[in-house]
Amino acid sequence: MDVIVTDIAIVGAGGAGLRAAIEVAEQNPSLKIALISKVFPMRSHTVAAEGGAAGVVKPNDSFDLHFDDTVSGGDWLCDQDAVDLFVRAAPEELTRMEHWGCPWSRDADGRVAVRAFGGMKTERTWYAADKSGFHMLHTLFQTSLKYPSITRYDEFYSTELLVEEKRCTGLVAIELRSGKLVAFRAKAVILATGGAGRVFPFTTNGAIKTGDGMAMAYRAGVPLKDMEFVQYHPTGLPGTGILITEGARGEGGLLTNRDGYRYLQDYGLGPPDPWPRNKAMELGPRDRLSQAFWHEQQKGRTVETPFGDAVNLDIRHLGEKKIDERLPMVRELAISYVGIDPVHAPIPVRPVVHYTMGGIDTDIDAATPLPGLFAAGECACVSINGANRLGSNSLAEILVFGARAGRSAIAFAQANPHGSERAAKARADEAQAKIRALFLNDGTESAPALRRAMNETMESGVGIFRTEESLQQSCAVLADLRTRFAQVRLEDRSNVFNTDLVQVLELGAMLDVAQTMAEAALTRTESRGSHQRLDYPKRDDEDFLAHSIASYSSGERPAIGSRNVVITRSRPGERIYGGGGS
Amino acid sequence: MTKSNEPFVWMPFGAGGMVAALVTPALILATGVLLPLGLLDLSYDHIRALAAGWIGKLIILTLVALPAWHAAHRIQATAHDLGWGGGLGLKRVCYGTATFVAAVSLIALLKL
Amino acid sequence: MSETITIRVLRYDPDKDAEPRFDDFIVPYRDEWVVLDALAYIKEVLDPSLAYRGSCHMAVCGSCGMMINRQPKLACHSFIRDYRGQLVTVEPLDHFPIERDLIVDQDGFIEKLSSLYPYLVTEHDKPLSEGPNLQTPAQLAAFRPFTQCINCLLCYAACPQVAINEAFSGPAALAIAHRYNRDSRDSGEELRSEITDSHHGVWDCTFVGACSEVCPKNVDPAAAIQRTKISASFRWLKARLLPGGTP
Amino acid sequence: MTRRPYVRPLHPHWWLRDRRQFLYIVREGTSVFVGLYSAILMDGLIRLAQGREAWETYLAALSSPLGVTVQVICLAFAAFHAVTWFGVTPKAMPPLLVKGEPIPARTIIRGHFILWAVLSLAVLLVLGG
Ligand SMILES: Cc1cc2nc3c(=O)[nH]c(=O)nc-3n(C[C@H](O)[C@H](O)[C@H](O)COP(=O)(O)OP(=O)(O)OC[C@H]3O[C@@H](n4cnc5c(N)ncnc54)[C@H](O)[C@@H]3O)c2cc1C
Ligand code: SF4
Ligand code: F3S
Ligand code: FES
Repeated sequence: MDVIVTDIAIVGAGGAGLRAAIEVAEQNPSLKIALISKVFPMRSHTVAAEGGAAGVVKPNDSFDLHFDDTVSGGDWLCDQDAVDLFVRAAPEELTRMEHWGCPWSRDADGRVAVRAFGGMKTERTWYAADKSGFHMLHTLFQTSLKYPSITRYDEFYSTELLVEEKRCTGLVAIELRSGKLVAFRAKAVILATGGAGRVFPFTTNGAIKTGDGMAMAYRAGVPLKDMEFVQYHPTGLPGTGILITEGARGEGGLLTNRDGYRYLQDYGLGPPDPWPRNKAMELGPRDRLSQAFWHEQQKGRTVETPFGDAVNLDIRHLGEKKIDERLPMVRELAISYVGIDPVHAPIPVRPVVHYTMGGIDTDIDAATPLPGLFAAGECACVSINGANRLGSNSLAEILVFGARAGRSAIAFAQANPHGSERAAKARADEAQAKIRALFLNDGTESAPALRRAMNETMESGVGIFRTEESLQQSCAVLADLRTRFAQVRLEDRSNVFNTDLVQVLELGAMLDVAQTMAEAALTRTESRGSHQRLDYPKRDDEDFLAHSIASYSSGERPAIGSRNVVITRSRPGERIYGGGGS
Repeated sequence: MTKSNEPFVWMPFGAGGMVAALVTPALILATGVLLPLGLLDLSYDHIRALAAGWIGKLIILTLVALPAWHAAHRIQATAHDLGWGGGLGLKRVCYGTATFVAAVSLIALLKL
Repeated sequence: MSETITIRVLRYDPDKDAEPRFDDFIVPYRDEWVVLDALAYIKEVLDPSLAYRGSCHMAVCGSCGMMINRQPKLACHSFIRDYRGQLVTVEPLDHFPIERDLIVDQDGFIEKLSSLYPYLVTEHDKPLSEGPNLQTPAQLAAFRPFTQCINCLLCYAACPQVAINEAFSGPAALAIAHRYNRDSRDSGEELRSEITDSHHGVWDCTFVGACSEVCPKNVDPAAAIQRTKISASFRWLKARLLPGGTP
Repeated sequence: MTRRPYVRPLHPHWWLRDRRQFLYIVREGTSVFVGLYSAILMDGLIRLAQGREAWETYLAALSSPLGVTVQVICLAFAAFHAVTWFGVTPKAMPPLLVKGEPIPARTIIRGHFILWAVLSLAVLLVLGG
């Protein structure tokens, strides 16, 4: 086994991981950084984000307004100190991206353009056509090449953290091209491994979003927070789950049912102005829009497509020129994957799993309860997203908290020595033994079958609407799957690029993560944001104005505790959208 | 990394390609098709007159030498592509021939 | 899932195989399936040892470049319906060392890209307090096409010069260098010219043009390289003809 | 370790396996004939310098069956060269902006074809006297 000694190890080279790495390199060039990622950095799923990143710039906008939108959008489950800090830092971070060359779209006078986004009161979403995440990721990746202190370990799959005397001292990863296990000894570790949408069958998330970092932290004793909150995006392409950006609605796209009726007005989101009105109708928040779809489906008013029920997203009235200029990718995707040219016909869309609000429990400095371990990005829960993330907040979040994680890690690494080499080796040997066991034991359970069963039970029991019964059932299935996973069979026994091994390990991570989602959802007997219980349709601030905290108990169901939400100035109120909101 | 002197050969190559594209086909049409068909009369006096002045000489030299250089550049590059030697030797032969064509043409023109 | 298609995949496992071989798989498919879906089906149902890369399924992460019927393509953007009735041959990208099955070694590209200063080079660090730079839509349009590269490396597989001249920087890396050179905020062209103007920079390119034809994002690296050749020629002339220019 | 990357050598007939690559080699191959024709022209200049008689023999050679055959082949390749050359001109020059919008590639290519026609006509007129 190889041992690599570094000062700061960062797992994940998406937006959050790269931002953290650059922050460390800029603030303290003498610190050695190991940037570890299971895919090349520019393959990270930040690449898929289309719409944009939120940050206050316009003179008629303010931090307070961004704060209010975020907190009410999150149904008051956000920690308000974190949101405060976030909205203030976001414009700076986005400006920094500009200075690094990010090709933000521009107004005629050369200033950065901003667009409207769901749940946002005014235009504050910076965008680079409809490839915002792509441009941010490539800008960050290319900028990171400037710093000699960053050493990249591309295509290293991290399996577990090294913990010594209640402190994180590194991690273990498999070098995929050789199959070798490598121990990284670090003074501080940052997890930036992204979300876990893949626990669901129908998702906008790429194949790599399997919640590995969440599971690594969880198994190391760090709790996962608010895992029951899973965001459905209202406009995914049926069949593939490919996302049609919210930008399409920001530009004026309309949602209609089978009768051509703008049904959102029936769900408290009206009035149906012909033009886009912020926070109303199509620009309402994602949870409300996805829930409205479900109701329409129950009423039989959705459109049937070969790939299941859908509603129509109509952008025809924007005209070909504007569509090509502002939404070229939307057009390209619709033509390729559903055979529809949105210049001439509406695009069929349906809600699709998109984002995990919950994640590794961190404070506003990105520190987890485990000293030496930090987390940022979608894998973390700071929590600024509460019960429902507003679109375009997370691209800003990965920058703001990626940078903060970097700074916190510097401080920790400067104050603490390395852990002991012996302990690291011993832990790494254990990790090695676990993997070797997979190679040597002939398991009986098929990984794809377990994964399908997990996907099915998550969709049927932990979907847009949940009940005691559906959740009970899913929890039972997941517990069973986890037991069966102990007998999983590794089919491929080769060393080089053993992607079967990776998938098995990812499945293990997903099962842990799925279990925390279902169990936390079962415990939360109220409806809030993206978590909707048919049996408890009302928000219950008395008992549940609190984060759920899922802690690992080996082999068993997670223990679900709770922690109060940090409230500084916004008392829970009603979430008002549509005409009532303005 | 040192900068390459390739522009020295590349610029005339590009110019030659342009000349070969814009003018050479018409020239071949004239000498290879219209002349044999008797549709064009390239009399000694007429052609000499064209090559009499400095400007005429210059234009003719351009029409001969640049395409030759263009050809030389492409031939050595393609030989390299196809794995046929393509070393310095071949480069010398190709550019040498093109230089020779240019020099002989120049001398001939000056003798007129 | 009524129709089936035969997919012939190049296999190579360095633990077992002396050299690559082909395996045939019969795959039932649906109309919206792309080759990447077929590979996922093979891995899940027929042969779990198949190794390939792929993530986003939306032609943006650049992971899934491979040769499909001898053409460099994104597997997530090649619809099986377009190959109806044919044998589909899937191989790893040409001109790269094969690590295993459809996975190639891309380190060479990353090194070439890294050498080209692929980031904004400015004379001074602009303080954040000054806010974002101004850049008009026209200035943005001047380099925007070259920002679209997803590093899928289809262009490297299409370009014979990449195979013939190992050290050639190659189309995508040069297109990205050009992207920064054309950015109104950048002043790093001189720096980059050390590499772009060297022999294995733009001059290994013989303008085959295949790179631009196969590019799934219309980046047009061929144009980027030709334009760099022109700038390089001007720099060369300037260095020789102008007083103070260093030859 | 067990990592053992396999390098597939470039196929010896790589340019025959792919239409695109084949057309590339043909395009480059045109230069042989462009070069050959330059040599023919050089020969003409030598003859011209040698005097009227030498020039007459040269013209006769051009009009001989062999001369015509060679030149017709040259013409075909030169025309192919011209077409492929014009086809890539938009890529080979910096984008020209008119009122902030780049001139479309099609227009640039068309412009070259028009210039080609004009120059060809001019050449024929000048030679025809
Ligand atoms: C289709 C789509 C569109 C979106 N659009 C928007 C938008 O418009 N605006 C917005 O604000 N947000 C948007 N989002 C959300 C946003 O893009 C993500 O939340 C954000 O990019 C996450 O970034 P990240 O850095 O946390 O993770 P990622 O970019 O997912 O990166 C995770 C990194 O971790 C690495 N990794 C994971 N596991 C391991 C392991 N075991 N070992 C080693 N490395 C590992 C991966 O290789 C990768 O480098 C969108 C999301 C999707 C899916
Ligand atoms: S230039 Fe095009 S083909 Fe080449 S890597 Fe970039 S996107 Fe892919
Ligand atoms: S295919 Fe290759 S030779 Fe040049 S124009 Fe493109 S890089
Ligand atoms: S899977 Fe991302 S580009 Fe094909």
